[in-house]
Amino acid sequence: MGGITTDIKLIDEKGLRLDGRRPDELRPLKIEAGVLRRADGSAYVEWGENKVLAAVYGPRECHPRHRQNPARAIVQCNYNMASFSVSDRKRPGPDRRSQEISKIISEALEHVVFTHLFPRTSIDVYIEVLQANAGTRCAGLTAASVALADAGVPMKDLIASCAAGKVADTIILDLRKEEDNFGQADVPLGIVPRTGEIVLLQMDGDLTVEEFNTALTMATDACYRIYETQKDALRQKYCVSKDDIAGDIEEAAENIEESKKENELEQQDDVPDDQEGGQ
Amino acid sequence: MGGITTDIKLIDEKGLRLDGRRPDELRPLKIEAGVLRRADGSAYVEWGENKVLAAVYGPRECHPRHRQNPARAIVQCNYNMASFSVSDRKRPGPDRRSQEISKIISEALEHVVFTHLFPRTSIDVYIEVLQANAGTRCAGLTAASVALADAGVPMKDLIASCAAGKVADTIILDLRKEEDNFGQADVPLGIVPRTGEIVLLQMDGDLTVEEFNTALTMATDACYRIYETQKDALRQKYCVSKDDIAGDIEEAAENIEESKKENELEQQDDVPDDQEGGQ
Amino acid sequence: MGGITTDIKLIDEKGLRLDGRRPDELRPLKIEAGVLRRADGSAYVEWGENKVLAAVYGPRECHPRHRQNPARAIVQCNYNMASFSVSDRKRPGPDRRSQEISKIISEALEHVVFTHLFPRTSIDVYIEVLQANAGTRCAGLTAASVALADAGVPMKDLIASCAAGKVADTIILDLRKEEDNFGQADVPLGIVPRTGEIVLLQMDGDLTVEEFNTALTMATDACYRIYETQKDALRQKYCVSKDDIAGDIEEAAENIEESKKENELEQQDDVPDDQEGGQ
Amino acid sequence: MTSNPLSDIMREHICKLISKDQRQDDRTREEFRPLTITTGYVSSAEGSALVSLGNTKVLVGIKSIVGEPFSDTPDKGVLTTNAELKPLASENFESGPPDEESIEIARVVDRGLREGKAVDLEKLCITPGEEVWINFVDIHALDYDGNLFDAANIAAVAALRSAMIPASRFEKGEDTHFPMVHLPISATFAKIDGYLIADPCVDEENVASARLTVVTLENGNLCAMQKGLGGSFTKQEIEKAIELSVRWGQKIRSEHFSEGD
Amino acid sequence: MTSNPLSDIMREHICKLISKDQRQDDRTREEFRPLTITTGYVSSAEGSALVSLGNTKVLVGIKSIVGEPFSDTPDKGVLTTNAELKPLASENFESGPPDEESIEIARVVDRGLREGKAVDLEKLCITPGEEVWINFVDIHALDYDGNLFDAANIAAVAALRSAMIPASRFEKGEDTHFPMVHLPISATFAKIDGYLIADPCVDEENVASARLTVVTLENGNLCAMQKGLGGSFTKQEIEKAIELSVRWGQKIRSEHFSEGD
Amino acid sequence: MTSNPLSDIMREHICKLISKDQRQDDRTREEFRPLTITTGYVSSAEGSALVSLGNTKVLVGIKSIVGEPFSDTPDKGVLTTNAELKPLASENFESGPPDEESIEIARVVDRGLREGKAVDLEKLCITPGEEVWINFVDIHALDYDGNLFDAANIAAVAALRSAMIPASRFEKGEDTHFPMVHLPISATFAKIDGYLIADPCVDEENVASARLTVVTLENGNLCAMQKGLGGSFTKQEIEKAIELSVRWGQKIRSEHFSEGD
Repeated sequence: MGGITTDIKLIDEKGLRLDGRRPDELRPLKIEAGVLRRADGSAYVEWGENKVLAAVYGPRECHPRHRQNPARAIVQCNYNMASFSVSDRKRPGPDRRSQEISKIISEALEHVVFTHLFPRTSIDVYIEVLQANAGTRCAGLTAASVALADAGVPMKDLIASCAAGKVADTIILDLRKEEDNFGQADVPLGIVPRTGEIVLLQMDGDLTVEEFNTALTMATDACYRIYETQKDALRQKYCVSKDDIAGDIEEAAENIEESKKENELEQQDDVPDDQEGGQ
Repeated sequence: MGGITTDIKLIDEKGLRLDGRRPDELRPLKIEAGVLRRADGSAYVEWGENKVLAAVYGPRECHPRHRQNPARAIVQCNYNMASFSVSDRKRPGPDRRSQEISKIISEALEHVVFTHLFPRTSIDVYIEVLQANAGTRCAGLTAASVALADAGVPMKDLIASCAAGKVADTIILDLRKEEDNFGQADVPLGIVPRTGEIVLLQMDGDLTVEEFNTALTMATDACYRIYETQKDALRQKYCVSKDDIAGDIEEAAENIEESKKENELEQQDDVPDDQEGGQ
Repeated sequence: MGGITTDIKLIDEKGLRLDGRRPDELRPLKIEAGVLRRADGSAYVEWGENKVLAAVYGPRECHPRHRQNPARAIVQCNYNMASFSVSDRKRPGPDRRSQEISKIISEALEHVVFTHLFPRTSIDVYIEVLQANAGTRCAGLTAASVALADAGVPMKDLIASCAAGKVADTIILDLRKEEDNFGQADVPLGIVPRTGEIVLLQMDGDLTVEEFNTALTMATDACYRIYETQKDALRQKYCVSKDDIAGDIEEAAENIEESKKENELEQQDDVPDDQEGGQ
Repeated sequence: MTSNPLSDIMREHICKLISKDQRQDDRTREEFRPLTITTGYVSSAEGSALVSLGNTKVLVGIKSIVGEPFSDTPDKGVLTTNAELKPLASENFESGPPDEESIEIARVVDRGLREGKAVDLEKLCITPGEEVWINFVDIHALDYDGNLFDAANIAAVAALRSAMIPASRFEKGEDTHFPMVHLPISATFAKIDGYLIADPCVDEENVASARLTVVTLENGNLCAMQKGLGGSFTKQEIEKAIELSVRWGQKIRSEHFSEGD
Repeated sequence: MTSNPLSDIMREHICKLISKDQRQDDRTREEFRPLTITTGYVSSAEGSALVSLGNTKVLVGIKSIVGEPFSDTPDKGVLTTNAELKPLASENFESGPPDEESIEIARVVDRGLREGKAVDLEKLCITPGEEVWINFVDIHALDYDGNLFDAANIAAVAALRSAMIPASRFEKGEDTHFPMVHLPISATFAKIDGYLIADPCVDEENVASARLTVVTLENGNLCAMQKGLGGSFTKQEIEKAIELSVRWGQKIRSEHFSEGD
Repeated sequence: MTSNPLSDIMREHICKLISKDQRQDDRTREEFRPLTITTGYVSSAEGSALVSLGNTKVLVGIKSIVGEPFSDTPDKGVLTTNAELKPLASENFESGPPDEESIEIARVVDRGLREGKAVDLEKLCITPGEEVWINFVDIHALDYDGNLFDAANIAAVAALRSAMIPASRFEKGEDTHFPMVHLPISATFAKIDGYLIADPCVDEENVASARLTVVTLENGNLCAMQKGLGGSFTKQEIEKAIELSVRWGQKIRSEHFSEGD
């Protein structure tokens, strides 16, 4: 957590957040599968003010060779933030934070890919954060698993990912930037929805054990909602509009813009249902 | 172009330049082939205040392996400026400028080398700029093709290279440093003299299409003069003085010093002839 | 040498040094063999205020491959100072000094290892300076040869290493930090005790030829004393306490602490004898 | 680069089409692919543009900071261009520091902007000799189907044109538009089997022997040029390329950068 | 990572033991290895601690310099954590810049110290906005037998706790103790064959499917957590791990960091 | 390093010659190759020297800038020595950052200059604690036929001796000669088959077991020494090498660096 104090009221008298969300409300989320031509699979995620692109190449010959595993494929994720994705320009190239995120996302994805089917190969996942507003690792993991499915990589299930946290002594879902900077805790989570297995988990800040459990439950419930959006994106590409596979990212951006309000309304209805279903 | 304004009069009332040259006049040029013992081929070029050394190794096994081409040799040029070759010390190691120059020189040389004779190998060309005064990429390419010939690498032809440009609204040949810094345009050119093919071409500054065509013609003509000097250097080594192949670079420097004035006189006579012959 | 002038009196009226040593007196030295579990061989050296750890891995497959020698093993030493081993924090990673030291220690060790027995392999020696007070290259080489023996690598002999130097116009043995900083010369030496061969030698500062010869003799004599301590350390591990091979580095540190005074007394008796024996 | 049966067949196919003034995607030799420009794509940037040139997609973002001028231009802001050919965009691009290909693209885009005087750098000076705007033009290739040079150039021009100097964020007054003066537009050509073709796609690039990029200004003048690859051009081919470049530049400016836009 | 007969036998052996609540070194599943802490090991450091956790040995040294604060925290000192997995410590570690494994360890230790508010950073400010103490926590793995996370965390806490700010060396007054506030203690668990085990040794790490590190404070609160490796945890397993972590933290604090210590 | 028939024959040949006090190039064991020095070779440098030692050619250039002194020597200029073993000079040299061989050469040359007090660094101070001359001694190997140590040392000394401090360029007054005090000259020896030989060429280096460099001053004192390679020397060999080094140093100084020069 930023650990910086502020006068900003992160939760108002009505219990609502800076952007008007309820504590357990997600930011608007739109996912589109298959947005890039060249990659074997791809996905675009717009989640609040986050814009994230994921591309998959492989299974393909593993370079460098000494990383090859004779028994299975390795999943190599490369998470990168564009220099202009944040307010203060980020120096190009991997920093320690992005290397850590690349590692934990790789490990999470390895859990769902049937890696033993492709010995000695590598499955390369590239996550580009084009615009960032807290929660990019969850958005990246969410996008990456859709991209893997779009690439036709055999998987047990998708991974859905979302963070919960604590601001103004309240457990809330899906922190945006100010909530992350001035908040008290952040718990990014990634799960395999079909089994409920936890494949990504980090925590930082200050939480009692009870608060942590509440956050974990809240994030888990949200993952099930995200899972539905992921499946919709794949359905959209492979069933609904089979003859319109073109979908590129500007279109995605436009589509998303248009459906944002629609989405917000939808969500307010759907979410509670999903939440119950998820538990 | 430097794009810096100046009070210096780059062309005087008589139409002459800072160093007294006419617009279409080259700086004094001397080339010596075979100046290094260890390299398979080498050449030293002194061109105005530029001092450039080129060495060739190969065809030899290509490292790293993944760069090997099973059908032909690759030409890998490495252009480097010595830290002390310029007024403000240059940090050692490749910068973006020298990487770009290395690339375009490699590509130009590939055009004349019979690369298909040496599959899987690499022909390595090292260009060291010991003293720089504008025009080093042309001097480097000119030196490199003599060094390739000296190494006995089979080639269609040499490449001759020279720049034209614009200063004080006049199209001129072979810019020196002040003309480059305070000038309006620079057009480095490399051609295959026998065929007139253009293998290196860049341009920066501001030129009308007509001015560009004039500059191109002027630089092309000069390339034919340079070609003669290149051939002389090879004749000098392999015919004229067969029993004196020693020639090292200090000697070259001395020889050059001595023959500079001679050369300047010569040039004023020869150049126009050559110019006609070249067209 | 630091070459910095000082008011500190490096040799007092009685001819004694800052820490009370006579000119030809070593700092307390303790060596323990086999202090690390994971390494194939290891040694810990505490020498004055130097604390140095050496570990050996190999003979093992040589990486990178192009370094392999088909006729023999190569010895690759990596000397490293911990960032906190010196007063001003050292930036992590190899600097030019540590690369030079790594090279000369590798070369010295190659002389005593029967490298032809292990073609194509590499024997990797890692020296970590945990706390530094001048003389770490000698301490490192001394530790490394004990670690090689502990690893069971076949060797002609150990290498013993020690520096002599000059301060206040006096030739002295085994310089500590102030003597190195404000002294006049330093001569690190490494020898093969059985044959007297010199395998490591550097010098810097200002010495007449006679002074150099005196320093060389003084350092050589000291190497024989150090050799005894090296052999004791190996005896300690393999003979004296066969059933107590555990010895880890904290214990080493404690043992050393306890026996320091003992050692100082011992030394004052033993050293002159050794010195004679060594010649 | 290597020769294999499939690429030989592809080469044959492409050459045959070109000899009939046809292309894989139903273009003539001198035709460019459809272009779309989306500015303001990234709100965290001072300016940004997502450009599609056929299937090639490039995103450019501009970021500005306050810093010191170069000592030889104390009264001018600084423009720095970087290109990253991300492995996301093609199986042929690799992670790591920029390779010579991305460096060439960055430098050619940079040369076009600089020599074409796209931006009035003097208006990017805050206090001469002390504080100026340092502006980063970061080019990200997202989807690679050939001709990154032109996609990157157009995205850079569009991003700069849409950018606001973040003066308020740095407490240097009010945000203002970037001081754009000229719109240098690049046009790239490949030489295949003796024919000059405009705007090569990746399959065409793979069989091309030479490449030529020409950057032109509103008045039809040239401001930058770059020849690449191991082949050669004749003088006539270069003249032809210049003519097409001027026409393409005018078209882009009128269709995408007209005043009201 | 690869599969070979020997590692298969080792895996079988370890799993069999664990199913009977046994370990190679006579521990139960929930038991940690013996811990020893030697502070003041390196006199050239402002503080240092050599920690043995079973056969794993980690040395942490603290160095402080005077420098500028970050612009967004002008009144706070800086704490920087680096980990070097030296090839000295294991045949699996390589020379060179920190790899992703050392980066993960450094960041998890750093997160524990930072989020657990181990050090009062405001007390490390000399002149707000101008001079603060920049403190380097350098973690050196010396002998690797698994669970560097906990060994490094404890060594870092012990080194900081024993450190003196070198004010006199920098002519900033008298040396004072580091302003320690909390003692965040980390506990790491591995999942093997469906069982959760505490403090894995290297042979156990080699067969583990997942790893979980939990950092707790004196009051039983959580301040950092990190899941690693390609396996998964259930919610129940995480609850169990938290419970054991709180207990381990209290034990370490009372046995090694009690007041008089 | 590897053994092959050709190199075995070469070794045999060289050893046989040496045993008869002969060398490939008609030298005796203790003889150095002919030396030529061309100063002022590069006009863009403050000073430069091209040195040929037999067929080995090294170019050294000096560049100076104004900068801050080191904090522990506030009243002294800075001398920095770099060596680049360019692939131009030998098929065994590689592109890229300096390898351990170039680092060793740079450091031994540097040690000779520094310990031999070649330059009066106090005269390179402009304003104590604030501004001093930072001087770069850049060594470029151009043609490699062994013994770069001595060629580089002599080129560095000659370049410094011929250099002018570029005070006018930096508006710090008039240009003056570099404040040379001493001329430390290095002599390098190889041990082949038990014999000590002076100034090895590359074929001799390839079969040498050990190398010794000795740097001496005008008064016959020693200022630096470096033993290299996996072989050893006896005390007697070192004494012999010192004696020859002193003689070589005097010869170089009188033939190439006499007052009028």
